[in-house]
Amino acid sequence: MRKFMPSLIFFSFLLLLWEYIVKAFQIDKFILPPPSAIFEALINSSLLLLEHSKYTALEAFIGFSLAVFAGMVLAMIISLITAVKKTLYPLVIVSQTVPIMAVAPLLIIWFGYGLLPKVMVVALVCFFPITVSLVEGLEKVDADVIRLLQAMGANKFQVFIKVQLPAALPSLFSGLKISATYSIMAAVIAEWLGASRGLGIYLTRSMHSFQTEQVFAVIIVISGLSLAFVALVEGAGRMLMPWYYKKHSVADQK
Amino acid sequence: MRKFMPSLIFFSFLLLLWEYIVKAFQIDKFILPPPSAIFEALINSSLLLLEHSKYTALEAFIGFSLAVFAGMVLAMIISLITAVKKTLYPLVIVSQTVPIMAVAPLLIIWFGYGLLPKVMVVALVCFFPITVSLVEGLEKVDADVIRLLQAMGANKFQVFIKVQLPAALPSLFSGLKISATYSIMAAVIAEWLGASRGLGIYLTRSMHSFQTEQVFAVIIVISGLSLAFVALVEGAGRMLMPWYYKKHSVADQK
Amino acid sequence: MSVLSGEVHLRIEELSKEYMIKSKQGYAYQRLPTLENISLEVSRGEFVSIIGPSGCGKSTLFNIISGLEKPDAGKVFLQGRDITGLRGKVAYMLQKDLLLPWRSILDNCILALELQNVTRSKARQQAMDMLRELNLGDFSANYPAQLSGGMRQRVSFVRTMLAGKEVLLLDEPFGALDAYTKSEMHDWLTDSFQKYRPTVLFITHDIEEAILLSDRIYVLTPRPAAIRLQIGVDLPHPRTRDLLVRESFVDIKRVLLKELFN
Amino acid sequence: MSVLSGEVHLRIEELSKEYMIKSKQGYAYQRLPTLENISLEVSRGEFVSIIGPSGCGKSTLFNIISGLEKPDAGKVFLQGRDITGLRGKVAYMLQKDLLLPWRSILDNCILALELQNVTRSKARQQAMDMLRELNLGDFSANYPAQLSGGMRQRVSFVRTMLAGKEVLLLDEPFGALDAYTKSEMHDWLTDSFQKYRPTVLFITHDIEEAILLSDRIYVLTPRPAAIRLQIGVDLPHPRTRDLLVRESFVDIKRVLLKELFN
Amino acid sequence: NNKQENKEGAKEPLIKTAVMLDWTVNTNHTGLYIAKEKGYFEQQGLEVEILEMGDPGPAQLIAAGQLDFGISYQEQVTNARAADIPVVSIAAVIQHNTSGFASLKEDELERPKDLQDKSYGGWGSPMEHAVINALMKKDGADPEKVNYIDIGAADFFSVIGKQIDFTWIFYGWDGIRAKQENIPLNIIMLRDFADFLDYYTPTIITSEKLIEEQPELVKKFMEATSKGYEFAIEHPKEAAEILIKHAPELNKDLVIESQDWLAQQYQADAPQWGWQEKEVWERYARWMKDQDLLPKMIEIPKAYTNDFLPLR
Ligand SMILES: Nc1ncnc2c1ncn2[C@@H]1O[C@H](COP(=O)(O)OP(=O)(O)OP(=O)(O)O)[C@@H](O)[C@H]1O
Ligand SMILES: Nc1ncnc2c1ncn2[C@@H]1O[C@H](COP(=O)(O)OP(=O)(O)OP(=O)(O)O)[C@@H](O)[C@H]1O
Ligand SMILES: [Mg+2]
Ligand SMILES: [Mg+2]
Repeated sequence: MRKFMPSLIFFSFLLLLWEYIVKAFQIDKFILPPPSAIFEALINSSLLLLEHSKYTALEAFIGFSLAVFAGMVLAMIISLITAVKKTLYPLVIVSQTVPIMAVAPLLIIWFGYGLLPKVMVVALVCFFPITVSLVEGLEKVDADVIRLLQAMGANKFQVFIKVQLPAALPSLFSGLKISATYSIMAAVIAEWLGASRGLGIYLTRSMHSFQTEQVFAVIIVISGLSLAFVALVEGAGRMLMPWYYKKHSVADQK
Repeated sequence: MRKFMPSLIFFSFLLLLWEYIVKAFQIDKFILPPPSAIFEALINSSLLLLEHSKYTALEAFIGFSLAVFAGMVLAMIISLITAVKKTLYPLVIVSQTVPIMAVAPLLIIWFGYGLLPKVMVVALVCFFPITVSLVEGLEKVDADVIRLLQAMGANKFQVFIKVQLPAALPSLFSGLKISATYSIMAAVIAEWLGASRGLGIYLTRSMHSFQTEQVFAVIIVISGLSLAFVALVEGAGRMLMPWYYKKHSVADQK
Repeated sequence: MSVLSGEVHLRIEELSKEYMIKSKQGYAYQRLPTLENISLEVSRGEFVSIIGPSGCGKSTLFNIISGLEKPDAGKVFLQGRDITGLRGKVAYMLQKDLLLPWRSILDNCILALELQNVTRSKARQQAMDMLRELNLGDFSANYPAQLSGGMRQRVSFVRTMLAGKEVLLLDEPFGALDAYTKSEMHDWLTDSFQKYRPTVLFITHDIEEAILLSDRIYVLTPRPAAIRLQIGVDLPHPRTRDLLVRESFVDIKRVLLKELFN
Repeated sequence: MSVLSGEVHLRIEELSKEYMIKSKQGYAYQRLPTLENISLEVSRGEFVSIIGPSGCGKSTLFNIISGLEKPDAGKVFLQGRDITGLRGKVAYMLQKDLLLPWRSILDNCILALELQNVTRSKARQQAMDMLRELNLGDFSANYPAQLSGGMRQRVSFVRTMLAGKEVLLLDEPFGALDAYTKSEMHDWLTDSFQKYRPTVLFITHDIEEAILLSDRIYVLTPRPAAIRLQIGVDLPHPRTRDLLVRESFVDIKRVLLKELFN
Repeated sequence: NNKQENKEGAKEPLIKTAVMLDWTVNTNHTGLYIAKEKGYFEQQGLEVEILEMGDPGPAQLIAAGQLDFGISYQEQVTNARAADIPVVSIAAVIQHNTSGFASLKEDELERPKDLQDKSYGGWGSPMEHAVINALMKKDGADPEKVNYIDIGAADFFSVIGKQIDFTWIFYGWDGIRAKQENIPLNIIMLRDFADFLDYYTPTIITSEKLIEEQPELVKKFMEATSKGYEFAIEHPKEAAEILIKHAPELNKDLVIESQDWLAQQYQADAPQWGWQEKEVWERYARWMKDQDLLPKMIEIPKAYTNDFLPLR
């Protein structure tokens, strides 16, 4: 905690400066609201924000989970079956450049309204970092460890379960963290395509009713949710990979 | 090239399947156009697409360049000055969760509808991967190499120029590649905020006049531009870091 | 070639192996003969070292014995049974410790047993016993990253021995350790092997190490590897560090130095 | 302690050093005495080795001589001048080759010269000359990753010598090489140093290596390091591999083994 | 008088200005493109950039001083004024509200009361509830019995018939499109069932500040724009071609037929194109306030003006 003190102090200073500038230059509230107004908006609409957050978080969570599932399955198939790797993996890599935001409106045409297209937008956004990081994790396992297990008589599946998968966990989790970072934003964008509730709706409504301080408030909520989600993933990582975080503690200097 | 044959064959097969399904089930063209119609649209509007692409590519390029400049300067300051690192870097990390898409509309309120806000959206999107990857690259330099140079009498600046910077290049370039991947899409999204030309405009015009095949065509163009941009960055990397790509060629087996 | 003592445990018969490698331009292939007609024998409980120049084909030989690769010609027999190309018949240990960082020391040790479908609790019991016996019991719950290089290599030994195979192939297990740690490891290994008496085939670059640990030493030629010489080491047991400067030791060393460096 | 020959080049006077380290819980600090009152001398052109148990403080000693760290007490003199805490006065080489992967072999060699503001073309000329002299000229345009470990370590030597400092501190330069490559390196080093005759202070764990290369050897105690013994090596030059099994060599080895291992 | 000024002005450098649309370019915007293509803007000494789509929309940009003109609609202007955003409507692009609730002909939804027990596909704005409530109450039906489903930005054609019985469309675009696709529709036009819903959409807006500081610029802009729309009214076919020339991505047939239909709608029964009536502004704002859609009542005379329409 103490580690972040300088940042917090600096950040507070920035807020004060911002407040001062807005006041000193009499900047219109709808152009740039002062932090105090944003804070007020945050408090005043906290219930409303909570309500909307629930939907957005739900969409993000389902989409993320779907991406985790699909990404992991695909990554495993890719790394277990060489033929699939050769045909599919280059396509997966190239498809990262497909603009998901441009495809999203089509998703609505295909899957209609409701939860599905939102979940799919989130899943598409989250899918690539997860798949690519897991494939890379599975690939970069020390070849000698694999040879060791083979010499012990292990088959391909055993090598995969006992070595490749656990070895790929740190890489997978770095992908998961990237995905978690973007998942909330992806849900918000998906809501722009059509929804009746969620932070995306709150955001556009605030924007269109000229309440810039609410726009900032919702931006803060989105950041906060994203951070919380990343922290959750990080926590899961610490649970699943104690060895990864426990390095150098006993017998460090014998 | 031969390496990608299986993928290409598989992809062609997918296209044929798609064509067949659309024809067989008589799917409406505006719901899912067949690849042939998309290809036709691509040919028919190639001049128009080229024209729009020019603007989008320009926005992306300027924004990307700005991000490279700003990101590199910030990363260097962060890694050279410990106090700055302590105060600024946590903020940089946290600010990655700020939804740029939600901030973008504010940018045009502040900076008007010209090139500036578009360039800024692109720059914001590109900024974080570049900064973070360069900081990480600069940090993970082998401490012993730094000690060696210090023992030779090098000062902090010389260590930075002669060791840290070149050692961080591969990491920087992986950040640059990520940024390049997203830069075109960022420009397209920025155009949605208000523009008179560019692929973003083409995209919405097509979408709103029910010409789904044109939507697909522009998605292909966006992907293609993104790929080209990434390839350019990769090429620059090969020029600047021949040693990184030249590993294991002479004296490999003595 | 004669059997020095007891029953023949591992026998290798006229192994030959050739690799095909890409030429520099990467278009044509080129033959790389690596093993040439290698025959050797190891008796039960015997410790046999193999020394030879870098890249002569020592590891290739082990890869074939362990079944990881197939020879072009020749056969491998374990207690008279042909095991050429079969995996899981002998225990193999490499220079790097190759411990799995996500498993505790104890769970690293039971890896081979797990693959043989021994129940986990039984395997753990067995591993714990051996760790205790070799004074590693205190570390059983730690992760590999928490141990020093020397300790990790000891655990790797335990894992190899726990595989339950009677023949151990050790490929330069001390190559990455500094001279001081290496010396400690020799003492530990001599102790441990006295307790378990496995049949060992041991690759090393270090002549002193070979003499100190072995009953017999094979010297290989440069690539393609063939057997240049075998020499019995008739020194008293247990062998301590003092031996290094004993006349009889230095005599063997002189022979080996001469064979290796010209 | 006596000067063995000629003028004193490097003199260390009663160095002491203590680290403060965090205790396991990370709340309190704990004193870690590392060097205790170390004095030693090296004459011009002399090759002096330092051996001692792992972690006793050998690298710490070099860090102080090179100016990377400051001693708690004591001084370092170069040709009678106090250089305590000054950097860039001696050349320092570590176990890892630490070549910069983005520089060609030639440009790696001129690193120290560059830092001394020698013009690049002049530095390159000088480096090229030395590389040629030491039969490394063919590799000058290659990148480090294209060379084997042994070759890289040779280049690292050249870089150290090109720093233009008359005293070289070598910290286990062969610690990471296999026994065979190490032996080749000894020959190469003996040759090279015969040409340039630098003053050398050399850390090693390998007793044979120390005897083979040195004029004199200091043995250190376990941490905190103090000088336990110094021994002169009175063997004829050039020293070849045959020496290893010569009586006089083995005698010195016997003394050192005894000092180190009890 | 005006023309002389223009000729002199033409020699001076053109004044740069811009107008931002409310959506993707469509036939509602034709007049602007004609004014640009035919050189009407240039005659007024203006160089006008036409910007498409904006999130947050032109109103804020104009209020922030980043933009001179924009296309908006009466609801937005009313909302903006209620939030003290000083934008002013300076012309009605179309005289009457051309939107309505569309359903498939076979479902026989002909009057507001037919909507009872049906499913509405909307985007979840309180405005939709208010409008549907108002229409159905007037027609003697129970508005509580409409099933609201969110379809967001999905368009009419992709959702109609799939759990959705009716949606809100603009006849001039989606309605024409349905006609072209041979999908027979019933459309309950808002203006046919409630006059307070016959509001101006779209309208052209600018800021109070611009009106105060550069009234000439506003005047010139409206002069050219009016000419553009008047041309569109006279020559719908040519107008369509000009629009297609500037936005070739659009569906050509749709543009031509939509243009043809809109030619009758731009001016309709008004004295001249762009004319706005106080009553329309008044009754709509009053209704919004009554429905709790406005935080406070606005000052009607400040919300719009006919002052910048050319004398006809
Ligand atoms: N899979 C392979 N394909 C092609 N060539 C190989 C392969 N494995 C080994 N070689 C080559 O065969 C030769 C012998 O290799 P091997 O690893 O058996 O030598 P080694 O005696 O163990 O060497 P070292 O002492 O360095 O461990 C080398 O030249 C090596 O490059
Ligand atoms: N910067 C430091 N801070 C705290 N303790 C240190 C530091 N550097 C070294 N030490 C400790 O000082 C002791 C001596 O370290 P040093 O590296 O000098 O030993 P060494 O003799 O070179 O060991 P080795 O033979 O392993 O290279 C060790 O216990 C080490 O952990
Ligand atoms: Mg080998
Ligand atoms: Mg050391």
